[in-house]
Amino acid sequence: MKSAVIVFPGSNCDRDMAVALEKITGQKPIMVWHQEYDFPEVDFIALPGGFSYGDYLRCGAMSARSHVMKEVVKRAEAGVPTFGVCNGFQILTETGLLPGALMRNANLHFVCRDVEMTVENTDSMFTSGYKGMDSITIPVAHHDGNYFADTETLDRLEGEGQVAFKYKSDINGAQRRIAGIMNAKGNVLGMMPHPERMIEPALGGSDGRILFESVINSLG
Amino acid sequence: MKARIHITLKNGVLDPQGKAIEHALGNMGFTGVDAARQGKYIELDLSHTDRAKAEAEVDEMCKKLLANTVIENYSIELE
Amino acid sequence: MKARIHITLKNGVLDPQGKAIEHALGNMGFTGVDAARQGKYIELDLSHTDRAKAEAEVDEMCKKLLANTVIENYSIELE
Amino acid sequence: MTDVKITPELVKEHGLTAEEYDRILAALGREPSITELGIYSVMWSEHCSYKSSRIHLKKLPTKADWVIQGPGENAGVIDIGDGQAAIFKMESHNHPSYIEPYQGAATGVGGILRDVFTMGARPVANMNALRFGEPDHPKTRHLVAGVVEGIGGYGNCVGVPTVGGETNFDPSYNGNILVNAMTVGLADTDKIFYSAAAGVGNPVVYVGSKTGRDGIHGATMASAEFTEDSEEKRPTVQVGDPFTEKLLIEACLELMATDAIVAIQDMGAAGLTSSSVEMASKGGVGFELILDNVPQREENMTPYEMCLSESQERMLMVLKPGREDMAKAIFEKWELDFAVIGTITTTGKLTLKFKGETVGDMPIDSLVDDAPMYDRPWVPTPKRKAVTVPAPADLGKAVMDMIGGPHLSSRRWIWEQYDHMVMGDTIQRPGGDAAVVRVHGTMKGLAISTDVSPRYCYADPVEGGKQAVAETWRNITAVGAKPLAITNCLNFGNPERPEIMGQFVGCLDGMGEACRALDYPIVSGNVSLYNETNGTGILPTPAIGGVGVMADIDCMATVAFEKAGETILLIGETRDELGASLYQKQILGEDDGLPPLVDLGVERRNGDFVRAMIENGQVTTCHDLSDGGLIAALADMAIGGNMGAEITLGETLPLHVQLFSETQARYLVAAEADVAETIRQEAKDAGIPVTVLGKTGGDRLSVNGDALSLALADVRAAHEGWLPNYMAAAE
Ligand SMILES: Nc1ncnc2c1ncn2[C@@H]1O[C@H](COP(=O)(O)OP(=O)(O)O)[C@@H](O)[C@H]1O
Ligand SMILES: [Mg+2]
Repeated sequence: MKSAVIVFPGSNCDRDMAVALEKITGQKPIMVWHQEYDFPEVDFIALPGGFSYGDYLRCGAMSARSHVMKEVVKRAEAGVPTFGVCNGFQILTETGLLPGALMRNANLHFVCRDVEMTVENTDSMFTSGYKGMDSITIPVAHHDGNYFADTETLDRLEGEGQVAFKYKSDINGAQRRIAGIMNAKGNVLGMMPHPERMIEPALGGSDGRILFESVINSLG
Repeated sequence: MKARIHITLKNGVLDPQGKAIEHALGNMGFTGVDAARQGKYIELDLSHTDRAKAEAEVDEMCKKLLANTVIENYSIELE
Repeated sequence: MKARIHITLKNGVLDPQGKAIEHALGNMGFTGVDAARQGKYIELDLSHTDRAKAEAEVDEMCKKLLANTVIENYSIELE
Repeated sequence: MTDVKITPELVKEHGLTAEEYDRILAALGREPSITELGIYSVMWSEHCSYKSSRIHLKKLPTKADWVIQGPGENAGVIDIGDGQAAIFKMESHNHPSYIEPYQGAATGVGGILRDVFTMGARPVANMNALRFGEPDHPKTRHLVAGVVEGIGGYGNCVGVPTVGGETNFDPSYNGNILVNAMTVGLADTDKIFYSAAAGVGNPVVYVGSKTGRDGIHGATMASAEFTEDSEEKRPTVQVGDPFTEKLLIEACLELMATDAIVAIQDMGAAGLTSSSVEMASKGGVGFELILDNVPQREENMTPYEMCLSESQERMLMVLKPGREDMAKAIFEKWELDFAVIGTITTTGKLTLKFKGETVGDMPIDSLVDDAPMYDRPWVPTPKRKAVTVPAPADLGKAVMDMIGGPHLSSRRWIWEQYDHMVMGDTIQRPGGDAAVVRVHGTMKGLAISTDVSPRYCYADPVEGGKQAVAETWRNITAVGAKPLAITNCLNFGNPERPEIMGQFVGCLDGMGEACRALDYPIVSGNVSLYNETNGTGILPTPAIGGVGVMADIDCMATVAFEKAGETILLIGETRDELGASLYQKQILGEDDGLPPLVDLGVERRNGDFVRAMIENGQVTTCHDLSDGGLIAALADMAIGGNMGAEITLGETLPLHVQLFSETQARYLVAAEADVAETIRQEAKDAGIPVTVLGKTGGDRLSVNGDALSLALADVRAAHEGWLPNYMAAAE
């Protein structure tokens, strides 16, 4: 699987994402600096976590307006699997590829810890490997993971199977405990937890690995 | 020219910062606060001379970057 | 009664957010912005009826909680 | 050269004594300009010149075969094998954090990160050693909240995991909190960068953020004793910009991968002044700076302000000639300022030009070597007498109060606000004895721990100094790593008081002794004096940050019990050592008697034994004993593994002594019965005291049947609950 990791000023999980992709796909991803928006074709685009532009103004706001994101949006709309983690999720909502917004955690504190989640839809290209698993554990590390959307949108997301993951307990105030959502086509996933941090027992578990493996399998 | 921009959360969007302020003020013994909301305040120094043009451009800045219109309202004053 | 509070960084205090906004607007092709500053805007709904008392109390809230007077200034409007 | 008249008042305002001013006159052969006066004042401040401590610091052991760079550079460097080096240092940001906890702590993290990446290292771990006033003090909660948020705010954004630290509460810190931050970085041993300038005519380059009027006189403030009204004066505090720091790290590392840099130094306390003076002094050259070229954030800045500004996120470099354009392109890519602001000269002077005029011209030697050095009078701390410490009225309650109290309760509320996993190499997360960070791309691990027991240092500075070093050594050992070297942050009161100076000298003596005995040299450090309000000093607090290495992260121990039915062993002898213990202070409200004796030979013998067991895979559950003694360690292990334990203690010592004694050089391990038996035999053969205490399992912690029996759920709730409940309570 050929993949690309988009790097913005202030991204800081770009290396983690690249390491995970290389370990799991056996292929080094290309690292795309935000100003080099004319990047080769790939099978998978990852928007990593971190604090692009320092999270100033709003998390992900400035990255979402960058040239490279125009290109990413184009490709995502054309069907390229696109995956945003944490800050990447925030960027995806800011560009409008995914609905809703991520607000300051309800208790106003940054939270870094393992969280248990349920996989709400195991039929997607990102989640098929989780079939049969009641709950999975993946760490979060964010200040603004409190998912918000209006009721209509939330109902639609749930009704159409676009909710990928839910926290088992409330950790940040997110509406309906939503941890990750997909677009209608199912080729764009944004989530707050960091699967790239849970890819081997030495890091505390391997539940995150399954997500990447699902994508590889779906691409055949 | 100066633009003063207020960005506030839309009605119905939960405001964790505002809630925390309400709570903290209550704890500190300030009893008269029924509700608190927190928003952003942005000042821009503009080199524009044409007021109408400035207004249109600042409006675009708000739409395109400064506010997230999914959850926020904004208002602009020029000075 | 409503209080509208503006909290801004003191003169000379580094404003990384403002700087980043300036930069981003420039990158997006908005050329006329010489400087940007970001502050906070807080609205309080008060149950006070006495204006002077409200003003004094909000001032205290700013000093004790809402503003960080080491680096921030604040201003209060009552409505 | 200047139109500001230098008056005695002005000299005094700059924190210089009349005698020190005379030395300036002698060095210059004329009156200084105001800019020069400012520069001398910061260079000769306690903070920059170490004038009270230098004479004693010289005595510390700083060498070993694996030490590549000891004290004197931005950070210490040790060889960790395979052509790799660990680079680390600890630094204080005490006063700024008291005045503005968020920004003070944040900029403290920023500063220590720069010290480490300046040397060519990629920062891989942050630690923080925090001391706050008593929980009931009206300011404490606000300070804890702000400091923790500030450390997280900066470290999380920069993307370096904050993997551990320590947190104490004591009334002596009511008006003087301590915020000590440590950074560990990794580099290749052949790509380490130093600060000695060289090459006459080479360009001096400024990179990073622009200079504003931030924290002017911050360095002298950090050396002045606090009085009640310094809170009122509200000196300008610096605001950190972690986003810019992140860009600066990436840009510097990118440039370091080329061969353009001759020397590099961050601009820390006293900013442009101290960085250029130090670079010139180390290289034995002069600097000529054109201040007009300094990137400025504010209008009409004077030379004085530019030289003394402590704006954050800035670096100074000397480049090889002709590399300016290439370097500039890198910094522009990262959207950072880049300016050539001067050249290296043969004059041996720091020459400052502004608007075509010379506004400063000072011999570098006079700024560094002529700085005053004081052998301040000191008196040794009087020896205490041994005391007998009585049993508690209610043993169960005492244990619960301790484990669920301010001193021993879980710090989860703190570390969950820190991203402790970013970079994908955190193998042992906060909550154990030492944090373990994998050396990226290898199976090696760096183990890191910060420790000091100020109670002991106060009771007996020499024993306390030894103990602080030994405790980091023990914590690193307890995860299975070999301790290699330490950094330190020496926080004390007013050195002009002989009792305080006596604490300082005593602690250093003890530290030195422990370093020598454990082959554990000091490679970097920092001194923070005048931590005093209205004449009351803090407890002497020489915080030690230790670093060790393990060859294989698969052979690592954690504190959590893993399996029911395992045998629990105590390695090391327990003596009646309740003097200056946490039990005595917290439960009995007294602080008296001798602190535990530190026998460094025993420490080393027991530690080497324990480490070998972990390295050879016999043991994966281990915890050292420290504050609170045996029962505190046992509770940690049970809570960590969510599994109870049942132990039996003999009758040689009273039960409360066995439970709470803080005798050093002890470890608890758990292993399957047959392995435990082997270990017991091996320990006996080696002459190491070893006791079989009991077994893991069940949902209670019980000691000698009903003598002490606590439901693990209650213990856990108390342990996990104290800090969040405290922080959530109304102001
Ligand atoms: N300020 C802090 N930041 C991060 N971790 C902390 C902090 N304070 C304490 N910890 C963590 O809590 C655990 C217990 O700390 P401590 O009681 O000092 O351990 P020990 O007694 O083994 O030295 C350690 O893992 C330590 O890293
Ligand atoms: Mg320990």
